[in-house]
Amino acid sequence: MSDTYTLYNPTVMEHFMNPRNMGDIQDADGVGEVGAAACGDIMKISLKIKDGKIADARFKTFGCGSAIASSSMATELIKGRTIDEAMSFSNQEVVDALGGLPPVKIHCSVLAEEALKAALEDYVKKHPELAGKKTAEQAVTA
Amino acid sequence: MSDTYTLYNPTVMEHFMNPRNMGDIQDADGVGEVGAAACGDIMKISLKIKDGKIADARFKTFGCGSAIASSSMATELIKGRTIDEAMSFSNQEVVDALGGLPPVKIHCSVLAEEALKAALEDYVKKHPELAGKKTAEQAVTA
Amino acid sequence: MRHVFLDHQSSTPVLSEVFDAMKPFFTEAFGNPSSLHQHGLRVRDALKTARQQMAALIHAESEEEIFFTSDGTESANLAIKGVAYANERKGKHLVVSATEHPSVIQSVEFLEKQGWTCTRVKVDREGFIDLADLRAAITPQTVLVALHHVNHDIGTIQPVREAGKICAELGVPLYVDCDASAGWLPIDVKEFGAALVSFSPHRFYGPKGVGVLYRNRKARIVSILHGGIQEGGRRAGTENVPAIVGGGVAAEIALKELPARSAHTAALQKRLWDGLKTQIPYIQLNGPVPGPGRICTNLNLSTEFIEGEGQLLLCDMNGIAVASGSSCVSKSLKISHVLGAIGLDHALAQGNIIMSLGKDNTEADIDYTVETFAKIVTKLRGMSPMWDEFQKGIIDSVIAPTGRGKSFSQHAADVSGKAAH
Amino acid sequence: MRHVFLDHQSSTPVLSEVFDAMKPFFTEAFGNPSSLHQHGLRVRDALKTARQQMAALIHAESEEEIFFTSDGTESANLAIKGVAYANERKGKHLVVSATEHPSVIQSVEFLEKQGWTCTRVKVDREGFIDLADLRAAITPQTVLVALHHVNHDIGTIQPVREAGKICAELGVPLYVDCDASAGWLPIDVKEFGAALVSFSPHRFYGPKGVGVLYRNRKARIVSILHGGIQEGGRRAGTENVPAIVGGGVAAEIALKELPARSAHTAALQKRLWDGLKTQIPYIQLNGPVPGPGRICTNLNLSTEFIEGEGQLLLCDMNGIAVASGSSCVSKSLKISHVLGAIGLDHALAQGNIIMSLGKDNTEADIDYTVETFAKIVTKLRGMSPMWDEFQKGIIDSVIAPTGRGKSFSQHAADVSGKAAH
Ligand SMILES: Cc1ncc(COP(=O)(O)O)c(C=O)c1O
Ligand SMILES: Cc1ncc(COP(=O)(O)O)c(C=O)c1O
Repeated sequence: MSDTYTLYNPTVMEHFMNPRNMGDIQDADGVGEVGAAACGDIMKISLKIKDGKIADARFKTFGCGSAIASSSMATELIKGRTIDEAMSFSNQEVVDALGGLPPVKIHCSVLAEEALKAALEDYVKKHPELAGKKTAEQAVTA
Repeated sequence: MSDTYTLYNPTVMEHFMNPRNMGDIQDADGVGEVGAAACGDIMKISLKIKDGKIADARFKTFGCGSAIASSSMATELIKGRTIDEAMSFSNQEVVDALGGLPPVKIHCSVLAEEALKAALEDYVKKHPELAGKKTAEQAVTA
Repeated sequence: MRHVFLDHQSSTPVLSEVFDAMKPFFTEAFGNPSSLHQHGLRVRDALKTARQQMAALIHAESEEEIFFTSDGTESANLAIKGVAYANERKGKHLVVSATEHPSVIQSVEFLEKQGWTCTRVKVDREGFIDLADLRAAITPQTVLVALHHVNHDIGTIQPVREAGKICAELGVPLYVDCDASAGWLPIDVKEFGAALVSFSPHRFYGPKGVGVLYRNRKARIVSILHGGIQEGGRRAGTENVPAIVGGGVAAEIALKELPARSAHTAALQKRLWDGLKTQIPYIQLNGPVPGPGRICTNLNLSTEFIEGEGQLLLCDMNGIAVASGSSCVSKSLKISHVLGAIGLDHALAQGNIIMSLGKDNTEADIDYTVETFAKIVTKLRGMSPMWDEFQKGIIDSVIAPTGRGKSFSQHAADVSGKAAH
Repeated sequence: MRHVFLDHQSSTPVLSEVFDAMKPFFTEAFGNPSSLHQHGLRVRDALKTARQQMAALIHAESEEEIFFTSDGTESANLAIKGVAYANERKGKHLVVSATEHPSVIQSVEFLEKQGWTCTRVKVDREGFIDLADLRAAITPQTVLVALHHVNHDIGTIQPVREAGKICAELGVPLYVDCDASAGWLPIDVKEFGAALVSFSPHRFYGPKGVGVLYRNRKARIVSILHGGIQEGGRRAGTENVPAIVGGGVAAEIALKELPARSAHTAALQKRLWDGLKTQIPYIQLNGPVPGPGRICTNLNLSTEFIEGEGQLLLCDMNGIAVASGSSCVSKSLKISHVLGAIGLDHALAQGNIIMSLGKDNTEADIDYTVETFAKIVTKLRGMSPMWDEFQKGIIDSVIAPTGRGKSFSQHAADVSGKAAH
């Protein structure tokens, strides 16, 4: 057995073995913690927001390899985006960037999306002025 | 594969490969032909009787290896016996002398017994004086 | 003594390429495919390759349509019972041919005890079904039609493509048992219009211990061996990895060598039958004549006035391995149900021998077999009271009747007191 | 990197003696045991020897009580369904323990759909059944009691001898699934009072592709895979000869080496658990403590605040092969039903890892595993929001509760909106 066989593709394995952005942000502007009832995974994302953009994103995850890789990838992808851009972030981006996940593990990427949105909501809650702006904007685009 | 594997034991195989007493007796004193409805085998035994004893016995058999071996062995065993001795011949003798038969093939030895008895009956039928004697004897032993 | 193996339908030796492919999976790569570590993942890859090789042999679209079982029998059981149970609400009627393999027939009989009904389509004297009968047998309650590609006893090639069209038209899935044909005749699941196809690599130089079931995605099936979620939940139990890997390689080689193997065996089949019928009087071929109606590997012979087991044993003692459908040869003392279904006279069924050819048989093998078999027949006829009575004009031949006397079968019934079964 | 295989419960490599014994049966002795010529008869002899070797391993009286199937799953299906169908007229009730293998549980569920009823005897927190419960579960309609010898997840050794006495007293046959114990613990069918016993050689250095079912002559059973009359009519299909032969040799060697293998693994089991519990805080052993109540090969561990798959993957990347009963690891996203049955807190079930020892593991393997596993736990806890919250006093430990906060499970339910299953 010279080759290495892995459950996930090399990108997923790399993000699982060497996760990016692992940790907490001490003075986070928004924190979201969500859980997947399906399998018991828990994911926490903290955000630092500067000038309406995500300046930093960190995660902590209790979950399987693809949950850890998904949080690593999600936090990577989201950095530098505006809040509005981040609000329309979809788990599919994580799946694509990871080069695919096993069907039974797609929910891990959904969890990452949910954790991110929870963190954004937390930020928005602390900044009611944005909520108004958002609603106004939505009214325009609708 | 250096050894030879056989369906039957060496004695059965030997009697199948080199059957004793195969053929017909031209001026037979008794001939019996019987069939086994179970498998379609047919066995024919012809006897030469001299001084109340079986002087010669021959068989012809349409049937499997154990049927041929059973007829070979039965004709061997029966030679030299008196008619009365022959009348109480049992298939078990054939089975024992052959060193055993597979359970599903025991009926072949029964067929040999039946063929022999049919030949004896044929002889007795041609010699009514013996039938009387026999019945009288049976009455004594009974 | 020459050794001639003429029982390729019973099993075949594993090719050296196949054995070499299997070898690492016993010791080095011994993992369980359900395991999530190296050892499991490595064998998972190997199973996928084998699935692709199996799919290729029968021109299936995707390896995901291939399920592994333990043998041809289990595949047949799964096809029949798995479809029956899955479609219970739709209907409880099945259609099979009268000459299916016991694994199909007995599966159906089991279901009949549980409330299903089954129509058995009869066959003609060569073993072919009539397509009109097949069509007529299908009812709105029919959930499956089972028809073998090639008969294991008499080599008849069934009109599966036409059967497939009828099934498609009537909306009933068709299961084609290809155990006796895979590796020897081309198989194309789409051309067959088959929803399910089964086969078994040990019949074409692969190992025992693995069976294959192809299932088209549209066909509903449930598992019959319950437990873990192996094989997409359709077959529980730890996979027999080495056999699956070896079977895959055997399938790949069979696909490549199929034209050569077919041509080779077809030529020998002709030489063998020509030789036998020239050398031996009162011998008959059961099933279709060699050609498009019969598989290139099989000869089913009836030699009159002698019985099959003796022929088989004397062949064996002379180095020739053959099979028989005669009753004396079976543990049940019944003749093969196939010989019964084609209405073969009991006397001829009794004298039955099946010779099946393989890629390694040679012309010299065939010539030795013809010569030896002729001697065996002479020897056994010399022992046979029936041959004697035929010579004396007491009974007649079934194969070449002269009208001069009663038949063997009639005579046999007379001496045994009742008709044989 | 060191390679340590600690998943012997999933499968084991084939011994070289076993492989050597199998080898001729692929190529040279490739016959079908149903054939009546040399090729068939030779392998028949080999099957008989294998049957004797299997019988010896479990102290069965005669090799005629041994049936070959394709694997442990099929043996369990045959034991359950074969007995149920055979005794349908007597009654349609079964008794099993709650922690049987899925092959038993799912077979029972299949029968339940067909009108049978089943009582599942619960187990305590270590996985033991209560004999009084077992007795109470048996009714006059009960036709079979199924109780595994050793649990495949948590290593619990069930009181099968005592269960056998109760079954004998009440006149109900007992089936003991010995898949997780055969080759590692002594098995005596008479001592067990077992009417049926199953096991699978690939668990003790034999090949995959063969399962064994012992059946006492008095127990009525019918076949579940229908077709030919192989295995005395109780299992149709061409026998997997090489695997059967290899399995027999594996059984013979296992019987001889059993005391040494047990002693060796028991010592390593102790060393491993001692090492882990010393090095790692908040780790717990599920199932009985090592000793007479637990098989010598298995450790089922729950490491708090981290999940199982990550542990498994990091072990694998460090050369250590382990298994897990955690939900993330299973395709169904459900935790092992065994962990559910012993009432394991969901958080602990999530962090589940199973290590199973074999004869070739060494003390150095164990020391490397302890050291590596401790690092892995540290790494994963560093990533875990739960570990963080435990450090901060927000949630409490289940393994060593301090009463200072809500549990992990409560917290998980809060953040996910509902309780995990
Ligand atoms: C107790 C028990 N029974 C049955 C089985 C099924 O065995 P197999 O997967 O070999 O069919 C297993 C396998 O893990 C088992 O542990
Ligand atoms: C047409 C057909 N189907 C099914 C089977 C069963 O195959 P196996 O004995 O390998 O299980 C056979 C075997 O002879 C067969 O010829």
